[in-house]
Amino acid sequence: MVDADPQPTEQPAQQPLLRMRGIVKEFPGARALDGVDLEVRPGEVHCLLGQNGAGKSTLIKTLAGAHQPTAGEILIDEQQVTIANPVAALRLGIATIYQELDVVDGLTVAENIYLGHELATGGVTRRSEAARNTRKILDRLGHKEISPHREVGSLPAAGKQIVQLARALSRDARVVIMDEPSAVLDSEEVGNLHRIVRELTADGVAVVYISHRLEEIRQLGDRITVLKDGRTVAQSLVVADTPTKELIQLMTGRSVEYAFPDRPGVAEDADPVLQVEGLGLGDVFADVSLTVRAGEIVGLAGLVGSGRSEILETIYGARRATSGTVRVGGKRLRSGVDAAVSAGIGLCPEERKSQGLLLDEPVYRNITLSTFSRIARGGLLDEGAERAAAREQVEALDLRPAGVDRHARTLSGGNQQKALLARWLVHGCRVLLLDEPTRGVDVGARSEIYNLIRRLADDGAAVIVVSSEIPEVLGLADRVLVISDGKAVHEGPAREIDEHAVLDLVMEGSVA
Amino acid sequence: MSQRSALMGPALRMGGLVLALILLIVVGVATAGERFWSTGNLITVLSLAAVTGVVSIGMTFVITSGGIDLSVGAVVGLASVWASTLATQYAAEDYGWWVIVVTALAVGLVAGLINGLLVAYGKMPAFMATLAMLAAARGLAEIIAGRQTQIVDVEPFFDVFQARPLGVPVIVWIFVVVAAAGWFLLNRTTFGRRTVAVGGNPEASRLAGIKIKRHTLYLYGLAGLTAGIGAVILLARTTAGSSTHGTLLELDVIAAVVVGGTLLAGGRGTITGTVLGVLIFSTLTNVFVLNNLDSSVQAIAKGAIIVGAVLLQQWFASRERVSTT
Amino acid sequence: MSQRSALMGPALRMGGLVLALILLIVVGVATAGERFWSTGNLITVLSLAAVTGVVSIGMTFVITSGGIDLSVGAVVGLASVWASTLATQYAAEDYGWWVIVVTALAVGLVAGLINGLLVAYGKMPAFMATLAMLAAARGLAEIIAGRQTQIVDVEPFFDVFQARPLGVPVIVWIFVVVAAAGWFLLNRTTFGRRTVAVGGNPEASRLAGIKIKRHTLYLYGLAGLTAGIGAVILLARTTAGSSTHGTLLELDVIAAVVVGGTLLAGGRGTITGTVLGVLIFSTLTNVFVLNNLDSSVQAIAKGAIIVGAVLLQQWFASRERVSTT
Amino acid sequence: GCTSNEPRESEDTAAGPVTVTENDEPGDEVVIGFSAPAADHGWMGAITSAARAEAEKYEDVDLQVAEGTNDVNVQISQIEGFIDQGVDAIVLLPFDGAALTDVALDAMEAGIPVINVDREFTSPFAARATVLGDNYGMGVSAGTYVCEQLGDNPDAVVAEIAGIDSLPLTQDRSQGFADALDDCGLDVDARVAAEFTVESGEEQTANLLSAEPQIDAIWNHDDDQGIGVLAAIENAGRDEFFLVGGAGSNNMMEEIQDPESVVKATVIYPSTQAADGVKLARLVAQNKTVSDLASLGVPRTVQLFAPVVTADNVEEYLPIGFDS
Ligand SMILES: Nc1ncnc2c1ncn2[C@@H]1O[C@H](COP(=O)(O)OP(=O)(O)OP(=O)(O)O)[C@@H](O)[C@H]1O
Ligand SMILES: Nc1ncnc2c1ncn2[C@@H]1O[C@H](COP(=O)(O)OP(=O)(O)OP(=O)(O)O)[C@@H](O)[C@H]1O
Ligand SMILES: O[C@@H]1[C@@H](O)[C@H](O)OC[C@H]1O
Ligand SMILES: [Mg+2]
Ligand SMILES: [Mg+2]
Repeated sequence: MVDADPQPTEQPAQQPLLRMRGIVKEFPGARALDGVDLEVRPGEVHCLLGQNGAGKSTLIKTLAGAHQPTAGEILIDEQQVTIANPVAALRLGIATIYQELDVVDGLTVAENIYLGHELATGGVTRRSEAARNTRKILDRLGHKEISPHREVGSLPAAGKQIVQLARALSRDARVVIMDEPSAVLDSEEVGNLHRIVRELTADGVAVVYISHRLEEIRQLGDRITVLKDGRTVAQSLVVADTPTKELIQLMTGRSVEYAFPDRPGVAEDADPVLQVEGLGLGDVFADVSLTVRAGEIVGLAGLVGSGRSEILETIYGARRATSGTVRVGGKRLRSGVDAAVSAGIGLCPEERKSQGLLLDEPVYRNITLSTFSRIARGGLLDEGAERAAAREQVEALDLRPAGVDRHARTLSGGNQQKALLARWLVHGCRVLLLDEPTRGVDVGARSEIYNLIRRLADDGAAVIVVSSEIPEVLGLADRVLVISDGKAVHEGPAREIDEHAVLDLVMEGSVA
Repeated sequence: MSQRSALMGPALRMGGLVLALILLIVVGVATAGERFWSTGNLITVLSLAAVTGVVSIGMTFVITSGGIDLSVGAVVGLASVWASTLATQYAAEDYGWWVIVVTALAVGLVAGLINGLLVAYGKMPAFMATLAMLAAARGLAEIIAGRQTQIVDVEPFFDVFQARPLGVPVIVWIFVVVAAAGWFLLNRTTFGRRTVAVGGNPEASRLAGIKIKRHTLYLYGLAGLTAGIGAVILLARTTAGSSTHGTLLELDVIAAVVVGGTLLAGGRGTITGTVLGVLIFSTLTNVFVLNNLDSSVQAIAKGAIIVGAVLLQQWFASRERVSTT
Repeated sequence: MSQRSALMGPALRMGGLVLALILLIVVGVATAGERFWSTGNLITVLSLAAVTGVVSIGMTFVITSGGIDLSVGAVVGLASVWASTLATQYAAEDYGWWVIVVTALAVGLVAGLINGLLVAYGKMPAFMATLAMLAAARGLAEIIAGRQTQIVDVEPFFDVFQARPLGVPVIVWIFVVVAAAGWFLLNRTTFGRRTVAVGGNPEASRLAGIKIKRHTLYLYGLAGLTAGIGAVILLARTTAGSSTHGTLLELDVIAAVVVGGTLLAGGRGTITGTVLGVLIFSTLTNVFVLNNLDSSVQAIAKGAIIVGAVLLQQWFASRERVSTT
Repeated sequence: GCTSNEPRESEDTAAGPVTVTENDEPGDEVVIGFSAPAADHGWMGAITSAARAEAEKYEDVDLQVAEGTNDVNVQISQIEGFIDQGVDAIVLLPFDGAALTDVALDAMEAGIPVINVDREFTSPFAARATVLGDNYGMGVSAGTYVCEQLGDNPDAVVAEIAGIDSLPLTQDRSQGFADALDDCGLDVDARVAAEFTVESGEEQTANLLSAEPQIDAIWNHDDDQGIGVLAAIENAGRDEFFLVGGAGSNNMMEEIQDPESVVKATVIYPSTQAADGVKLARLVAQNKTVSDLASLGVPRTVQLFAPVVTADNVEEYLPIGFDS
């Protein structure tokens, strides 16, 4: 069907709200978009699908006025328009929620929402009116509890996402673009988000929705446009008529089994590599105890903001524990990241860009960031050996493009994630802590990463995985800890629990 | 809770400053008694704070936006010289004292706008652009002044600026008005909120539709303008324009702003803090002079105060963070 | 291709600097002929560059790591004073000239380490911590010197530091050696790599197991150490220690480093660029002196050069980005 | 009436007609290198202009003026440049005498006579001749004047507004002042140091006046900063004391002429000393002799007189005043 006739003809009468034709975007160094077509109707949820680096974000930034297309045309109500800057886009009724959390920490919730279109009289802000409106919008979003006067910097990631959503709503847009809005949300929040999207479409607003979670697209989307290597490979497929397998085929050019690797099981007598006892961090979390044996993957499930990242960071010594101990191979760890690293712990942090990568350094230096001293001789760098070690991992992980002298900035999200994993592969880890290892990673890369994690465990590493996608935790881990509100409310084999049970536990925990 | 902490936060942060100022005042009273705690002396302290104070208000905006302006001292010098050339003074005799004021403000504004152009449109790091302006403005001021101190002879100018309504010198009033206006501008207007936004997250601000280049241009213009006002105050106080006016003023100003709690990295600014910072340093100088203490010791004390205030602030900030979680 | 671009990039970036230097040399030859292009004058230019040059090497590390050190000039003054007190000189007479050298280096190092402590462990913004040190070091230097210039009378010291092996003054050799060592340290050692990493992304570096606090401490220590070396050179050149030595040196140093292409925001540093930056400014001064030009005009030219160099660099950088495709 | 210490050899630069002698006949062309600190205040500006003006008078003098600088490192390189260039003589007003001694020695060793002006070198071999203001003497003159006015009142409050405190010359002046006051049983009750700038003069004085509610006499080291000092006095509305200036600027002399003004005197610190230096340099380079002296050759040291200007003799000194 796709190959035969990409133009769906079911509703020929309806005039598209937005049409992009032959969009080309060249960056110095890359042709990000190479002739993309997109057509969006009022009141629909139009999903954009594509692997990491396919050009989704670039396309919507073009639409939002953040980038200027090199060629191609944009039509609104069949009228050609130029979108010279973000203001122009907003004026045309296009509001965008960007992939990065684009909020200003030092401003309040209300100020963030009205940033750029402040309610003001002669430049003087009308603060109470802004607060009132903000309260209304937050109420609509189901987040009454967030005060309009709260500084956004004090909100957790999910809260910031809500603020971004509220900002888009405040604009009275005709088209709302959402670039991976669900990436930082937990399942409950995602449900909430979907409800809002449906409300919007019911009002005739079109939503362009980008996500790597295919189930989500199934639930929410009306039609799908698939991008690959900067081109539209399929336009406006009707979701209901298109099987997932076909989508994956379109995106990746091959068929990928979206499956978790086998769990060989951990030998009863396997050494406990990581032992955490009574670990606590102020009032963030308390009394966390867990043991990870060689070859075992332990998953931490829970809502966003439940303290999972903090648990990993505290184990890693990046935060100073207020109670408890961490042992690796029986030896107690003194605090500090360097102690953890030399004891053989590695952490792939949640925020790749701000916490993981040196964006303007070559890939190989990113990969050897925790090992270059070891590779060096007497303080003298051995860049040849570093390149060789990096190249080995780049090939093993199929990191693309493969050149190790490229700057990390020029890699797509999924490939950046692989580079981070490669860092610890070169280092060799007894304990690997992975925080959201597949966030924003496309399906193809995702199963590669799953396999990689399993392989590491099979080679004797003790692994802890944090993920907000419960199926991922359940599918990948041997054992699961459910975290709620800074406490472990359940621990048990992953096979013996399902998504609903986890959610129930989480809810109970947070009520208690 | 979040409501309360939003209000408590700044108050707590100010705590350290108020404490420091009170401490200094106590030391002043203890060591110099009435010589310190007299109306006359307090007015002296405020008068001496006026130039630094006014320029610090402009600097607060620039730093809040994530920038820096090293040229303010040199621009004060240049503006003072330009506003006191013979030509300007003749014009002031003919048309009125305001000619001097307008000249100083215009020179400051233009210098500031050039900084802004270089930073916003030339994409130069602010440190470098304003360092270049520092050198160039001093050079130009020397050339214009011919290395002479230019004595101002326009009586009506002094009638206005040396007056003392309600017993308080006009220049102190100017400081008060500029500070109040700065507070309002930063906290109650779109301009101010956008300044914080640009400093906190420039990319997000751009995507929200803020014309950050233009805004940056205005910010440096504003800083230049306050330098112009500073020049007027200096003219009024010293009765003369000189290319050496404002020497090293930039360091005092930046110290006051940052000690006051504005983040050097941008994204958070406080006018109240800046005013407190300015008062702390001018009280310090005063207490030292009252006690006939050496300026070398004073330099050391100044260093210690900077360290102490910043560390204290961080301590307050960390307590605050704990209390909100 | 990417290999080549990795090599071409810096070369292109240097292009602007080399061009600027050649331009200045052409102007020098055109306006002053042999008086400019003589061995004697070239050595004068290099000798003049030695202090700024040596200190700039340390500063390159600090700026590459995302920091700044405003105190280097004051520390040069303090170290020169301390290394030339009577007590030090007596000890030098007794034990050898190296006592002076060790004292200067030790004072520089300790001042730098204090900066480092404040920045790394006190979490103070580098700008503020080193501004405080600037004030304190000057004050302390004045107190130690008792406001007198301290004449050095230790002949063996001068025998060593005023010698001219191969016709080139020892202080120029020191500059050459420090620059070479700095280049090696930055580009070929783990210390250098850490510096770039910390400047590029401190949080990522920390999470990768780099001890960023300790490293920061070392970096400011290094900057202080180069200030100590600068003090030795100044002692050799002036035969006297003074609390006014190094006044405003920090601005020249920072200008040279950044004009040289080291990113003020951190993450990229170039010793070659720094050396070129230093040479550009000292050649500029020399050309002006040879032509009896006004220092005011020179200040303006300096401002223009800063602006021109930074803009040119940006132009080269943007071309480079295009050429890598 | 008032005296400073007795000048050993004095050249009458204070006033009086310019004497034209056969020395002024053109001789061999001489290139003279001139270097001085940055002309960042009137006195120093006057120094350079007077030197230039003096050189203009002689068709046989080519004066190479290096840019003024307060950076000893740069000033050293200027002298190195002069040596390299092979000038016939150097007139050097060093930012810091001690720091420039060594390079001056180099010049002398290279056969280039150096005339040292104002701030003295630390080695007698570093200069062929030295033209000195008298900093200690300046303090003594000011102190003596204050004593004369207040001598009968041992409780009198005397304040001092010094110049840049880290310069040796400031220390000398303060020492002279203190010593002279000591002779009549007075002392300095309050002292602040400004920076030879108007702004710092105003700031320091404002604080000083606040600190001392009742003052009898103030000595201000420098008439350039004096503009700020006077402004502060005006701003504070104080006039219970008299002020003695330093250096001898035109506008202080005008103040002295005004009976309403608190300024009663100023101590001359001749801004013509570099001009004298140029004159001597020419003579040395041309192998001539100072014509009013019997001895052959230019004298080693010329120390200028630091007289006190008061309403009584101000007319006489106005012609040598300089503009701030
Ligand atoms: N600023 C830029 N400069 C250079 N190239 C860029 C830039 N932005 C994007 N690109 C190029 O555009 C391509 C597409 O990137 P884009 O962000 O649109 O991918 P995406 O589909 O959003 O991927 P993801 O699913 O990982 O978010 C990248 O592979 C890159 O080569
Ligand atoms: N300066 C650049 N040069 C080349 N490509 C770039 C540059 N900046 C960004 N890109 C490209 O932009 C694309 C998007 O980058 P971005 O950081 O948004 O990652 P992403 O792929 O969207 O990540 P994720 O989906 O994991 O959030 C990447 O594919 C990257 O290749
Ligand atoms: O400021 C002047 C100083 O530089 C000079 O040396 O002596 C006279 C002073 O007034
Ligand atoms: Mg994307
Ligand atoms: Mg998390």
